[in-house]
Amino acid sequence: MSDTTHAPAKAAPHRTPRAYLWLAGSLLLLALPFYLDRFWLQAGLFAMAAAIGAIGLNLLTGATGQLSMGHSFFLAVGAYGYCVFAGESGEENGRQLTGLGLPTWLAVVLAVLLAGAAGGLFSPIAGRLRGAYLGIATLALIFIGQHVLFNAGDLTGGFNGRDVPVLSLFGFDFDDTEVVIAAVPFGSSEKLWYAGLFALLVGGLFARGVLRGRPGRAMNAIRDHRIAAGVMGVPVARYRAAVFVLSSMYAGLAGVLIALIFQRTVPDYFGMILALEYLAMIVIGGLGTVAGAVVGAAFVALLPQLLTHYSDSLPLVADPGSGGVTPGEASRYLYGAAIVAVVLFLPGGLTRLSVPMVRRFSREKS
Amino acid sequence: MTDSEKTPGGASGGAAAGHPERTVGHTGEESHPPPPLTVTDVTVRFAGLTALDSVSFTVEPGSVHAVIGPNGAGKSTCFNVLSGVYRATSGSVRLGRTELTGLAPHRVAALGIARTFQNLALPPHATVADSMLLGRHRLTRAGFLATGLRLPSAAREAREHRARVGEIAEFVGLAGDLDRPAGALPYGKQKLVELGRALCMEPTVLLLDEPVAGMTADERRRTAAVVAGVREGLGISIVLVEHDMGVVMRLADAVTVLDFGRRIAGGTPAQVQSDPAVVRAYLGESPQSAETAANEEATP
Amino acid sequence: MTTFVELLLGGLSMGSVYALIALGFVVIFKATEVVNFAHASLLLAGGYVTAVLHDDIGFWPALGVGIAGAAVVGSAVEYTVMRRYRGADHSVLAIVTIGVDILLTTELTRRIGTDVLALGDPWGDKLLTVGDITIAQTRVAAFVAAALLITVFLLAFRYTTWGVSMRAAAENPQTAALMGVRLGRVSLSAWAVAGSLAAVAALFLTVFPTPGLERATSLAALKAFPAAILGGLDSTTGALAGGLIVGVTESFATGYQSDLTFLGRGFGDLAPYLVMVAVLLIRPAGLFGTKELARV
Amino acid sequence: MAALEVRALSVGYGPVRALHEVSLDVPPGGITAVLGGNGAGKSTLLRAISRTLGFHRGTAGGGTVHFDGRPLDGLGAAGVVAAGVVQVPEGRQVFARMTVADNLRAGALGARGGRKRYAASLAEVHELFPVLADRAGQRAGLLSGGEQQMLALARGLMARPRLLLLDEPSLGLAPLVAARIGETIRRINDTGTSVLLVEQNASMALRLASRAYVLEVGEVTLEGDAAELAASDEVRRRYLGVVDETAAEDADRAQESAPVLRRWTA
Amino acid sequence: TEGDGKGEDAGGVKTGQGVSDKTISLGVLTDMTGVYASLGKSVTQAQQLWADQTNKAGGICGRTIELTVRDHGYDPQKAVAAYTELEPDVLGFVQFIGSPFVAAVEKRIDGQDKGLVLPQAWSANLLGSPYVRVVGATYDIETINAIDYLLGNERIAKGDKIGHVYFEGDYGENALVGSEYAAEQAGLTIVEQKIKPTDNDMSAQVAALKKAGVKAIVISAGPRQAASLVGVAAAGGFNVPVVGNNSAFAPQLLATAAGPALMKDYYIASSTLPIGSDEAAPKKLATEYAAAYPDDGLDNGVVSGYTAASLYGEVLKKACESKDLTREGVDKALLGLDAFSTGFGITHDFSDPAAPSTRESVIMKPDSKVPGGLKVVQEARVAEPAEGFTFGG
Ligand SMILES: Nc1ncnc2c1ncn2[C@@H]1O[C@H](COP(=O)(O)OP(=O)(O)OP(=O)(O)O)[C@@H](O)[C@H]1O
Ligand SMILES: Nc1ncnc2c1ncn2[C@@H]1O[C@H](COP(=O)(O)OP(=O)(O)OP(=O)(O)O)[C@@H](O)[C@H]1O
Ligand SMILES: [Mg+2]
Ligand SMILES: [Mg+2]
Repeated sequence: MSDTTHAPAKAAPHRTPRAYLWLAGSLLLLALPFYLDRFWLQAGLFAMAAAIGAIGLNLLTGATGQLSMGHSFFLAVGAYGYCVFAGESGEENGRQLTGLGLPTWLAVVLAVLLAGAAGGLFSPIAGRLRGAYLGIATLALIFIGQHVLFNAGDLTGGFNGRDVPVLSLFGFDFDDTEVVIAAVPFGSSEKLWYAGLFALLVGGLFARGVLRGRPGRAMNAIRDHRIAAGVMGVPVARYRAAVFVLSSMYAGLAGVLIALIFQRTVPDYFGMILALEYLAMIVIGGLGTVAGAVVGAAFVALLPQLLTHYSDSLPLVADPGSGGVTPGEASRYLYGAAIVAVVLFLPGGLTRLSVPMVRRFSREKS
Repeated sequence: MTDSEKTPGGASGGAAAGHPERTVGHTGEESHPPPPLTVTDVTVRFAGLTALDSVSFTVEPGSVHAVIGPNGAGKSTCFNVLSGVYRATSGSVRLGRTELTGLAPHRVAALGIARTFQNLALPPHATVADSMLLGRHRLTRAGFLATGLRLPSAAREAREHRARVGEIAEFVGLAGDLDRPAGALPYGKQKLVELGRALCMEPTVLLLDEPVAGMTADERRRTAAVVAGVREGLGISIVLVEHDMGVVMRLADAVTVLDFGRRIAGGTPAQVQSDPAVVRAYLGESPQSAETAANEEATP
Repeated sequence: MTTFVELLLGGLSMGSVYALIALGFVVIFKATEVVNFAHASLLLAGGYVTAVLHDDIGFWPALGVGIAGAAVVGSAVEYTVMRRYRGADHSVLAIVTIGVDILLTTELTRRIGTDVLALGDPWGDKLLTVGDITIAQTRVAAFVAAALLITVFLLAFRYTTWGVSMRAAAENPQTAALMGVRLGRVSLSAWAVAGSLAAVAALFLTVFPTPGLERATSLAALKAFPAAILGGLDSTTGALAGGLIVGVTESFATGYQSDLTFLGRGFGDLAPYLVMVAVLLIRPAGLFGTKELARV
Repeated sequence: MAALEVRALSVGYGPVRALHEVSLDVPPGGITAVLGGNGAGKSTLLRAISRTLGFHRGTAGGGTVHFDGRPLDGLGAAGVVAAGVVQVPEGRQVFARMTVADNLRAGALGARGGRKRYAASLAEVHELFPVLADRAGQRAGLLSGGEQQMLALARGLMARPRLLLLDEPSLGLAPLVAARIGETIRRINDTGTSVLLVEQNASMALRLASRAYVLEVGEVTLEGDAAELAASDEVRRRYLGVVDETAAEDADRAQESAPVLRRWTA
Repeated sequence: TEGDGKGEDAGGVKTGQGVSDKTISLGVLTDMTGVYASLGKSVTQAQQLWADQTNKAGGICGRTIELTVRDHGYDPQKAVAAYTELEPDVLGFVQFIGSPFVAAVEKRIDGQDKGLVLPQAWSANLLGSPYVRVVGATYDIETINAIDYLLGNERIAKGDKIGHVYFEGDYGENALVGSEYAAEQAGLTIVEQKIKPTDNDMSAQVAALKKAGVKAIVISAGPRQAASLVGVAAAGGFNVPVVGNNSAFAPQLLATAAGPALMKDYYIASSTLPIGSDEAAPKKLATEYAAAYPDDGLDNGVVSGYTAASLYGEVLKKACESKDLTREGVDKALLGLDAFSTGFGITHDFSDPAAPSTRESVIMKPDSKVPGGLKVVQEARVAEPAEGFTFGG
């Protein structure tokens, strides 16, 4: 977060080339649905959802230093919250399900708020704990979450989850009924793509603003030296709680998006592995920055997909059954190796690739 | 109370800060002086030992009040109580009429009490500018929404306060280092960053814990000048903990001496320095002490 | 009543296995302040070596080799990977161990394949019966082993400089180095020890009443997380206490499941975590862990 | 031949150049003082000798360091300690979460000799700093600043080094104690330990040392016999804080020109 | 090229996704690196074997069968992604492990995709869709049959308590539905013990059931849990019969400490003959599989995998006869299939999507001597409570 310190004027010089990159990037992203097939769009959507969640986690863990291994719990709250708020009560394969049948846009908002509230409820506990202790304590959330998901059947649909009501904004449905745009049939993935992109953009910019502004500095201060932060006038407890709420809200939003992609909530999904993957994202991308979260999310969410997709053509894999390394295993190896390697060769995360030159810039300036 | 007898204006120690009348002018009309800081019968106990034992003293508005004493006498503990890091076992601290005892650190800070730390408390990777901007926290308002939505108000605020940080950095002599991570600075400079960060809080009372430790003689002189300049320019009260008697002599209007948590002496620097108890407990029989030693060197 | 006692004993004995795993976490945490997610795979490694060897060279030698093997794997991980990250943030290191775990687990599960491997232990399914209370001999063995090992470590930490070097290295590597601590060796030894502890734990995790070693065995390592935490991540005694508490909690939560239905069924896995959170609320650094300082 | 020989040592922290072609000697059984302002490179020098630059992302850009004719360049930090060179780092750096007693044990890790030797050293440092004996069970992080400094020093002594590198040992110590530190340094020096002393309390440093060097922005600007240096104007003004007339004037001028901070209004 | 060759081929056979002039490609969504790896491996290899055999025999409808395998390692995201990836290029799926994931994509299958999917799971929740078809009796019915077996052999009687140890999730909970139904029919009481796939030590459960004084135990969990349960019970002198669903056994267990106990008083209910049976079909499969995969053991995964595959083959043949290899054609063909048997002891009827393809179960008993470790103790039959039972009804 070194470049946070330059007055806008100072930052100006190395903004222009970036601006072009941004422009090109966004155009590409907007165009993709016209070229990619559903598989890739879905992969991209998962990545976007992951990115939103990871931004939240990075606010909490990267910037404020509250290690959380329970992020997937808040994703679950978001996902199921949406289903309950938007879904109708009624019979769903042999189960009586409760739903409020609210308009979906409202359900999204409420789901996000609900996740935030969940975070707020946990923050008093979090407030007492530090480091690894907090981390493992948050693990408890996941187990609680799983337990509830499986046992509160009439809300969650139990083990086989429940259908996710189709999102509809201003009468436009994000479902699979095909709309043909520029000779390209738009299914749910294509439509959701833009929704996801929008959510990510807004979420990203917001978090970036927070991190680079006054709250961000306070958060970092809390991470680096709690007592000093207090003495400098930062209400530590309040901030820690606030950040917990905010990050949970991001998780909630990510959860909603994931639910919409899945079209059905799957309890097994919101487990410990997922939580650890989120942690991996922010570490791989870079702790404490939005860019870090996004890059890391893309890496962690897309790599396995790529690997499985091309698993047949991976080096030295044998076809299933013939005893050798199966494609699945091969992709696991590469995934594990990638995590180790990235962190090894890019301490500080993938985003550090660009930062040094930015730094040098600012040096010359001052 | 001996220390309350003398007004900061006429402070003999104030001479070092230069022209008395100007000092008066400052603490006088130009601005209402900060309220006095009164410490009464403060006791702090930790498992097994009493770090402060019913200590009382008053920091007169706009004066420099030195607290000295042997290692482990309770000076930093005293600061920790003043800044709300420790809660006094008994006794009270008041700023004017407001009671400080039991307030959380950030509430104390909100009242305009700033401090530096004896063992540096700077995030090593954050830049100097960031650390100093943190000092502005209590003076700024932009919250999550404002910064997240990039409201113009937040931007304006940021701009103004960066400017002020620049001024303060200039003043303490860190203008060149604003963009460097604090951890990369030499020890002495880090001390200055702490001072700057505290000044960024625009305090009414400034608590300095060993501000010149780890500096060469003329760096000490410069820092002392900075502190004097602060008092002169802002007319705020300063509580100073320092083992360098030279600096204490030069800056302090009044001195309180602690030993084993008890207040064993108080008064003007001159009175204190000649106080046998102080000499026994702290300065040592030999006439020299850190700084005066130098003069003695000069005249063999 | 007998059910109560049986559940209690069962819990204690299972708990002592958790304690062994937790101790593995503790040792590495003491030395590096890293939460080691690769511990599960070390466990698998130790068990695997023992399992494949016991037919040819007999159980005890096989166990010996297994312990050594796991130690070697552990050291290898430290030497080839962890060492490169010295000074990195702890959460970063934790993630690295996740990567390592994925690698090791994949390799081992590939070797184990779909088999369920017996470790050829001498106890089989024999029971120890006192009055009308019965308990598997393997579990008695587990309890004894855990007690022994943990005592050994307590002594080691008290009477050798190993413990001091570890804590120094963990708290402030640079200054530790200035004191002559060989950081490399310290963390290497920690990983080696953790490995061998994992191997022992693996043995008791896979003998009766559990069918044997197979790919999912390593999942049991998760149970040791709450154990290590509620005992105090940097405390040997804590590992023991934590392990036992988790074991007993789990055992009771399962055994009295039908009386606890209002909590929903399958409560057994959750209970330890709830206990952990409760303990942490009262003692934020676990029962025996070192509290963090509040002094400036 | 000198106990410690530093030749043409250059060090940089990434782009920042901290030391340039620095050479200095510590005579066997002698005390050498190094003076210098903030950022002069004193700590860097000691880090280079104790091979702990790596921890600060610093790199030795050339030059050699020999101790008793043995090159230290190849060794790791622990190796240097094993060779008998021990540094007391700047800024205390006690192991905050460990007890005072354990800190002292940690200090003895690098020491040769068994329990007896250990007990002896312990007795010595306790006698030197009684507070450490009283607080043996307290966690170091809770000690007062000065007490921590004493602990840091004591911890260094526990190693019974043959060459002791001190980085501002009197930092934050009460005058009385500071003076005692002086005597202590002389005492251990008498028992045959050579000392390289970085100290801002120049008067004390020069009184103790036989040789002295002045570092400025990474280069040795003055060197020679401690007494001579103590007499030189430059040193007197900048490090001994002696204010003779001219100095006094420009000091005052400094006062005048010293920027005055105006009150903040907003 | 291959894939959406919508239209007709020379022989006037209508084709759609996944069918080209040369090939018919089928998807395999399996788990060979996750919790169901052992099942996934056997099933997949068996189906690979079937494909090879079929192609050697000239393929189907003049086309060779192509299996595209995706290993999702029991990760929901990967599973759904894999389905999305393969769906456009395949005719249907001969295997889809992990019924939560099947459930996750069911909307799409029923909605627009309409490809025939044969999940390797027997949960009644999967019934009802014309495209997702369970091959064999569902867990609930299987459990009813199992309990009926105990009743039939007077191992338990009216008024007894029986324990049911079951997995959290569709498998266990669907089985529980069955046992509760059976209990209510026969005047038994069920003592529930819910467990998770990570629990490997059944001591506590056994202790609890012992305390409750159950006369028999039903286990709807994995092989490990079954072995532990049986082992602990036997060792503790708690001698009650234990019956399990088809997924609650793996031959590897017979080599473990629990082996003897398993062979003593443990029974498995399943909708196929064991691979070790000396009927013609199982024998043939056993030898051929052993030949193809010498270093992999035989288990029931092989049988069910092979059965599913041959069913698909059968359906393709019928679809070919009626000159329609599109997904619709295939689905229609299946609905017309009311008496399908591959010589594994059970005839399946696929005419009613809402009903399981059979209500019969074979009861088997572990035996280390036979390949696959299971021998039949009761031929396929329907317990009469199972006749009337309908899920969710
Ligand atoms: N949190 C604490 N727990 C236990 N003892 C403490 C704590 N804080 C301070 N002490 C003890 O109280 C005494 C006073 O400490 P303090 O830091 O105030 O001394 P000081 O006057 O600042 O000394 P120095 O000049 O060395 O900084 C010391 O002996 C210290 O060990
Ligand atoms: N970790 C670091 N990264 C980058 N630059 C550094 C680092 N440490 C020191 N420096 C730079 O190296 C130079 C020498 O620093 P050093 O700490 O050696 O000075 P010093 O003489 O010890 O000062 P002091 O007396 O204040 O301790 C300074 O310019 C400092 O900014
Ligand atoms: Mg102090
Ligand atoms: Mg220094």
